[in-house]
Amino acid sequence: MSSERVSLVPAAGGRALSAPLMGHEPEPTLFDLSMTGRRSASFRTSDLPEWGPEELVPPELLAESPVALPEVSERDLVGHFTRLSHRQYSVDLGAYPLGSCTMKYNPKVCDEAAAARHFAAVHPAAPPSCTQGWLEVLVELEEMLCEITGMAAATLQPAAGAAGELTGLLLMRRYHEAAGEERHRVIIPDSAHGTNPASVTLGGYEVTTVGTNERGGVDLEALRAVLDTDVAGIMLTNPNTLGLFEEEIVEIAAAVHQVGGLLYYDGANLNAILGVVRPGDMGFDIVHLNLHKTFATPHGGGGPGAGPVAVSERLAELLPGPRPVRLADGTFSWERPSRSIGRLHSWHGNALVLLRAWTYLRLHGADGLREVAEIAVLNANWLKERLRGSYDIAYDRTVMHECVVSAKSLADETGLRALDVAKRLLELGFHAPTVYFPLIVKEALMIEPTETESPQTLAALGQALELIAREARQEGDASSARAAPRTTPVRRVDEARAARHLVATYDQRR
Amino acid sequence: MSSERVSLVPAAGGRALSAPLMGHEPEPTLFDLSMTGRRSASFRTSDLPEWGPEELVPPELLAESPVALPEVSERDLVGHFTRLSHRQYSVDLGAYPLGSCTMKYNPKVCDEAAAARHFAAVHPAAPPSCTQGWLEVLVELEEMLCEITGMAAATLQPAAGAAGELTGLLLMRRYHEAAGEERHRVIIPDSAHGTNPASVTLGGYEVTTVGTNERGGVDLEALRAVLDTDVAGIMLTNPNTLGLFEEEIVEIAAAVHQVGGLLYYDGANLNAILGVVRPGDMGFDIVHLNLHKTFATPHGGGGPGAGPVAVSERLAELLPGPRPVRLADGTFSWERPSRSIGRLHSWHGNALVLLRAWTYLRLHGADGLREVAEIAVLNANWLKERLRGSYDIAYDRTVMHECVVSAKSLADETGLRALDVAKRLLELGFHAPTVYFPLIVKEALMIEPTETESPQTLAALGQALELIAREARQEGDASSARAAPRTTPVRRVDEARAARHLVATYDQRR
Amino acid sequence: MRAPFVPHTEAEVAEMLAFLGLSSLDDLFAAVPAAVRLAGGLDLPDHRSEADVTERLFELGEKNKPVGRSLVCFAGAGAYDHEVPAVVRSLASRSEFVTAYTPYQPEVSQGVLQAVFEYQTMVARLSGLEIANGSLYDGAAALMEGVNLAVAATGSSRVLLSTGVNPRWREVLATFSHGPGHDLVELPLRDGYTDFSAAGDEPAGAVVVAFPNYLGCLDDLRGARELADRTGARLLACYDPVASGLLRSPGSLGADVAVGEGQPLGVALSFGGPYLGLFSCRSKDVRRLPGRLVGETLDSEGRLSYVTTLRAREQDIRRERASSNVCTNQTLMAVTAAIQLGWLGTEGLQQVAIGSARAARYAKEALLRIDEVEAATAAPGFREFALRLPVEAELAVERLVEEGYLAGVAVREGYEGTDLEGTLLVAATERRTRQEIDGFAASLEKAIR
Amino acid sequence: MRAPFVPHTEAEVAEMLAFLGLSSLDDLFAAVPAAVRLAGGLDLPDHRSEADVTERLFELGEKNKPVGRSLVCFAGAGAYDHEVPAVVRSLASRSEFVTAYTPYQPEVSQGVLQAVFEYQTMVARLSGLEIANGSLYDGAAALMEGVNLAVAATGSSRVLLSTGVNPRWREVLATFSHGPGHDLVELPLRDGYTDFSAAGDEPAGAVVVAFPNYLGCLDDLRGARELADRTGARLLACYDPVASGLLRSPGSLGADVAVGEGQPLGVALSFGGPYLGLFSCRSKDVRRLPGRLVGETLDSEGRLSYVTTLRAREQDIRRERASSNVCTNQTLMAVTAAIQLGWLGTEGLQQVAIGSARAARYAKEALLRIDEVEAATAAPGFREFALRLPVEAELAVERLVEEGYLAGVAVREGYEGTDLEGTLLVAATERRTRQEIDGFAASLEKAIR
Ligand SMILES: Cc1ncc(COP(=O)(O)O)c(C=O)c1O
Ligand SMILES: Cc1ncc(COP(=O)(O)O)c(C=O)c1O
Repeated sequence: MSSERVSLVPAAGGRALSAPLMGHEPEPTLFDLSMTGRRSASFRTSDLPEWGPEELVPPELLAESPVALPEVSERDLVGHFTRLSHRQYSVDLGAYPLGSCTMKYNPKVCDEAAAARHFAAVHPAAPPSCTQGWLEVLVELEEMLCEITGMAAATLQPAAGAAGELTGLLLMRRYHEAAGEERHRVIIPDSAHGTNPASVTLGGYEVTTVGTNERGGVDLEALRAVLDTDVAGIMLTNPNTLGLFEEEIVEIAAAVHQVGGLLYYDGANLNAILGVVRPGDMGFDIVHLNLHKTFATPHGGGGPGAGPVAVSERLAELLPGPRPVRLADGTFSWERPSRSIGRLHSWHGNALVLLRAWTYLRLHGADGLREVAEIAVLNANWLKERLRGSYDIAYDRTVMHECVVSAKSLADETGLRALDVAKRLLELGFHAPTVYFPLIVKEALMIEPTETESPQTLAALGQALELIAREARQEGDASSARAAPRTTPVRRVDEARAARHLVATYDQRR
Repeated sequence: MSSERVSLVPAAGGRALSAPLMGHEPEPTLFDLSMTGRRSASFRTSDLPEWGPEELVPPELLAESPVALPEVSERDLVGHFTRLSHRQYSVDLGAYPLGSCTMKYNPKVCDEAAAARHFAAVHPAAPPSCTQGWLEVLVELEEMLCEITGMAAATLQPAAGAAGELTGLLLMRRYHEAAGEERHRVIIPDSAHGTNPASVTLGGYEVTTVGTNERGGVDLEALRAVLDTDVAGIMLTNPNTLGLFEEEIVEIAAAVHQVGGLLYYDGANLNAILGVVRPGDMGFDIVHLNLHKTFATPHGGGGPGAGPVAVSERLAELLPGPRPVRLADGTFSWERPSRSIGRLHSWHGNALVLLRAWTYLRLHGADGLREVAEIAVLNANWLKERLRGSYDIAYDRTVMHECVVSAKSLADETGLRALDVAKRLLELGFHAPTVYFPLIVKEALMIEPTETESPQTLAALGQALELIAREARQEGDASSARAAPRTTPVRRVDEARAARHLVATYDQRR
Repeated sequence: MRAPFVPHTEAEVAEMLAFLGLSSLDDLFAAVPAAVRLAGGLDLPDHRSEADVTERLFELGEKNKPVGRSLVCFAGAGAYDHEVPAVVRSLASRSEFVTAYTPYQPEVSQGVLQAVFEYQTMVARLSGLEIANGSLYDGAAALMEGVNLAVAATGSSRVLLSTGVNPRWREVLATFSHGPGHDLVELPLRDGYTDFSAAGDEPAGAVVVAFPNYLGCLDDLRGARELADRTGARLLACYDPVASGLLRSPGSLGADVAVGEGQPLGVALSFGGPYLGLFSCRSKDVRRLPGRLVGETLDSEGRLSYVTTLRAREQDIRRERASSNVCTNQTLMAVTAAIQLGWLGTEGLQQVAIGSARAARYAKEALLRIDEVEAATAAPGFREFALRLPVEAELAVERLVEEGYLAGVAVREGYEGTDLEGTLLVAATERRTRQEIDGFAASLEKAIR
Repeated sequence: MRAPFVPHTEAEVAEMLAFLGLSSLDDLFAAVPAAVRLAGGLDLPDHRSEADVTERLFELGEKNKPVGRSLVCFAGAGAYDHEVPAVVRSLASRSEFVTAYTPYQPEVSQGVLQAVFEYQTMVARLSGLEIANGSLYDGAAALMEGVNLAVAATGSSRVLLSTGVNPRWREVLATFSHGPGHDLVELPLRDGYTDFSAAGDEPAGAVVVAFPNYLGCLDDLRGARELADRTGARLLACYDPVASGLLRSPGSLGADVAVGEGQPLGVALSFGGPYLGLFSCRSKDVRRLPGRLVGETLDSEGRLSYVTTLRAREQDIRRERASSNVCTNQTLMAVTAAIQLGWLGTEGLQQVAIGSARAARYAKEALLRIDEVEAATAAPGFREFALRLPVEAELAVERLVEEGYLAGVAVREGYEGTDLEGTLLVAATERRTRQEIDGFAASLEKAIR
């Protein structure tokens, strides 16, 4: 095929060669498609005086030249972004077993809820008389989240899990300060997600890392050894990032509480235990939830999410504010907790994401949520067993919502690494699992099928993963996976080059 | 790549190998993805008595077994149709220069208009007190279409162009009958679209075909030769399917009118003359419009469209009814024309398509519509000139909104046929033009760029078409085009086999 | 430029004209005789911004009363308020489906082709016949094409038409029949059943009966089959695809051709369109099938593929001898129906059918408890029934709009002079709740007092 | 099953359990200590159908008053009613963008990666700086991250913060600063300009000024630059991306870091979120950049490709030494902004900026003609201004809601005890018409009488 020759053609908005349906050429940027003087935009007829720029602002502040933006027709705009969308994998195209990310199906009814004018066109500063419906949604969501976590009160402000973590650490700090204590350290297990240590630093604390025992849980002895009254608290994910439930959680909680520390629950993995066990009942004091994971609000290519933080009674008055509240007369308003740490969002949090989660929760109810956990765990365990023999099983226990397997033996035997497995899997029609995390498992493949994938999909995924290992081991065809992916719009990209020759804008090209 | 082996995997809803982003396997059918007992549907809580089937209808009429439908999860439903959508070319992905089809860009604002609850959730039998907004839209649309065509009144009922044609022929019949005349023949040029002769038959008339002269117009002498009082009328497309304006339209009209015949205007090509010349002013009596062409309502993969029919004063009282009308007090209602031929649609026509056209017309206005025609014609002429030398130009005149070129010399010289050119063009990132139509041009390539494609896209399209011809002629590489398309999800399909071994449902497989 | 979707800059237009050796855009239209050219332009307002037009649309929309919480829908008569979930709207509005045209290039149209193939399979199953086409305009158009097929297949243009068939469809058929000169013989209804006694034994092309019929009654398809056998006619059943979730299919009851309105399969009420004409027939008639048909085949590498087939029937090839004139059909609605049926599944369709029948029974019982309200037909029904009221049906409808109910549809057109004229046709779907029905009954009682 | 999106049939669950050698689903949770297990299930209602939940949502939605024809929006304060066309909603809601996650597998994520690359380019241009990241949560988060960068870059945690900065952002900054112990020094406003005299010459990490500021005034960025130079601080400008269509960019006025709220770039009002934190800086600070950054590279066949880059800054690699803790950001909003900016183009952005400034000027003049209404600041503004009213601002807002106007936002939080407290902040965008503004002025006049 003479694609070389054809790429001489000037960038043309109506040429679809970058759409995988048609071919494999790069998509021009919107800047390449731009033509001076072209336009899409139009505006309301305002009938206002047509004052010129100098009549509107002091001349010395006027831009010397206009900001150059792409000038394209609406047609070319649509062509460009539609083609880009065809260059993007997504849950709606197929399974996305990315461990720790809970890439479950995002119900379409939530999209409609979030698009409805009566929610989406409400100004965040409108007085409560204009926002009773919104406030009721937020209050109900908070109540449901508290029931699910076994907590007393919550803030819906944090915009994602990491923001929730920071909120939790600031609450921890304020709590200890109020008790007249200065504590400097927060404990995290070595299996923790990277946001945990990063948040600890932002919260003004130092990280103390504690190891993992042979069953994949927190090493209780090691934990006890580092616990003292300088410890502000511990951050745990339970089930942890190995997909394992902390069997000694009651003992851990007791030990931390004994030195006056608080337990922080990273709720990224809450999907596994919905309706089965609640962080509050396990002894946690602060919980953040990833609504974009457990409650199916879509990940948006990397966001937005929402990371509400729920706390036990003793921390409730410290929560950020203003908080939506239900008044005695059944109406709704805003209220600041009496000893609030302040505020964590420009407004009230990622409201439309919260609305999606409310919808999801109403659809599921108590019985549906419990089943979500059961099937998520069932799927992960089935897949783990299916992969036995093909991959190493990191910790051979019943897993929760995800399983971590390792390509270590495979790599030793055939040279095929976890990354190669991931890339080959793309060719076989699946998104790859998370690789090389958690850091404590060599050649980790962290697979989270979620409850919305069917047994047939699991079987296909299991077969694909097995095939990759078998190709390498029995058929000596590791090169096939090392060359993968070959069916995607681009092949393996050179990550090192991107960092070495940084080109992060069109204007930095050449 | 070992896709063979992998296709052993049972059909799995979460496997994306059929999405061109990932690979090139066929997509399983929804029936393959089905699993007995799976379900997506849920319904309102009605609190009604749970009467069983036998309590509701006579037992002998009860189905013996339920209709087997695919049983899939919402997630698999979404996966399946999203993947199918990635296997589908569309205007939104790139240029679609399909001659005679006017595949222009379909504005997104029209999608929102058609989705709005206040239009989409209105019952067609609701009384006028509930539908004043709808009636106003329909009346305004009719008025605008009459102004654009130079006609007196219109019906919005016909659901597509062909339905409009049939309506027009039935009007023609009723008109002559009312005059006490029985006429049996309708004249159409040999360049006419297939729906024209087919509609003539349905209308109970016989087709008389008239030839095309050397300038691509109706052969006036030949026309005169077949005109007599047995002729009910003539159906013309102007510009015709060669993309050429009938220069002798005034003479043609006079000749047909002289024998008492009516002139029917097939408005599929109206895009070329918006605001330039009106069918009514050219002497036409009946006009159908393809709103899905000229007025940018999207084609929907083959429909729905809308084919309103406008007529001159003398035919107005014959129009189908009921028609939306503006009353003296400014409100709106329905009214049947006094001598109406009857009805052509279950309700009022493809209402949401009509609403889209209303929106398009309001956005454009008189000045915008005229420009649409100008630029559509400019684009077609530019492209025609660009292709000179690579392809034969069927009739070397200024064309209107489309140009018909021919691969005849190319085929003679290199063996490369119009179909091969079409398939190769897919590889180069464009939808193919219409091929082998109009029938009177050998190896026809009928190219309609429309006004919404930019000069850059035209240049790229021109270059691609030229490249194909050059490859074959200069580089002797006709085989390349004959093997095309090679980059698409499937390669050339065996059309003959489909007809020979008819499998038109899943149940007819094997 | 002033046309909102024309990309060309003035400079580009000038350059293109120069390339063509023209000095103005007007020169492009030199072939248009000066005498007929439009002087002064169209008498329409000039272009407006999207925001302005949207504003106006909003204003017009507010002059409509959509069904929903503030206008609970008991109207049917061929257009039903069934559940349509967000997922159907979401998938059916994907722009690849919306902005494609007829799959003339199958290699880049497998998406629409496969969706239509799946649709055909589902419609074939719903109708109990072997073949279904890829859609027609609406129920009326499907009826018209069905009669055409029957006439062509039998050589007889005598059409025995039950007045239980939707009166607007009958009118479309009559309007059309004037062209080819079909001879329509209407068979009256008795107690909701077609009276076949008037039909006689003369040879006929088609017997047309609706099951359920316009009044909601389960008409006598077996009797119709006997008549068809007697007269050598094809039996055409106008059916309701939702009813197939509960009732025997038209095919299993003897129909040769089944036509129907597909709106209940996921299509919004839409003020009557775009809807979806369902068309199925037996294999023996496939070469007379109107409209597009998708079939399975292989590509040059042996991959399973889809393509439109038996194209030789169609107008672009066979021209005046085509089986139909249809070109643009309602593909997007067919895709929508396939998605909706996939969402419903076997059990979901049953639930819709049973839920509708329950709501209709409950509503009928509730309304018949009102003084002076009577049932207009005796035959058993499905999800719709006609009532005789002590006031004009149209007046009752108007009054109930004020109360928040769309009470139904007045029976008039097509039943002039019969005992059905002036009755109120009430429909209930699985979306109607006990509370809504009770409220409706209470309001109707007040309204007719 | 009862969970609406779980595909498993009972039979499949049984089979899977058998494969695992388990006898019940409960067995999967054997590792959970019995003592803490939830007995009796969650105290929540059971699952409901989509239709039921939608009904409830509709009911709740009707308790809100969205801005539009019946509530004309003059509120701003960080959230603006700018034109967003259908095409932006249509493209930004494509499910490939919506349901993807962070592009960890670049080979199948070129769509999001390229869109973010284009977004970064546009934000860099709007801010007049070289580098922009792929988004942060919102304006407040961007400010917080900007201060962190400045403190890390300079080694000084003293932050000189203009009270012209959005008071809610200041509060977020203060809340956060309590953790790492940044020392915030607030600089008061005089006549709408920041008074730098209180800042002193001590070394500082950051000078933070808003341009335009919360009161809509065009604050003195040059003065701020001088202060930053004097104190060795990074200059952080809180800017408004729409203003860049008319005004000089923060970069050209000397800012080292520009942070802003991206909502005006195509994001719906959304009751405050999800919005979009804009973040740009100079190349020298790129290794301290918070959040994701997309860069260009080549694939193994030399094809231009995109990938997230300088990943070594990020939490998943650098953990407690990361430049920020951010992981999930607001990518979809960044994609939305790229589409909106593509729709606007150079000229469109100018029209938005000028149109807004015109509406603001016209509105300000109209409102100031009302007796006892006074301007609260003297400095020139852009599209927003504060008014002193003879009644409580909150009361005026409530009364005007009844008249169909969202009159603005009361200034209170963050201005307690200043002469700005209790003023009404009024914003006007290019969407406001003369008729709306005249109506608003007339209603306000009545309301404060
Ligand atoms: C275990 C864990 N904790 C925390 C986070 C951070 O959440 P977010 O990405 O919403 O900031 C994640 C997200 O990947 C996670 O997997
Ligand atoms: C010239 C011409 N006439 C008539 C038609 C028929 O219109 P429709 O497809 O809407 O029935 C077409 C459509 O392709 C056409 O191109």
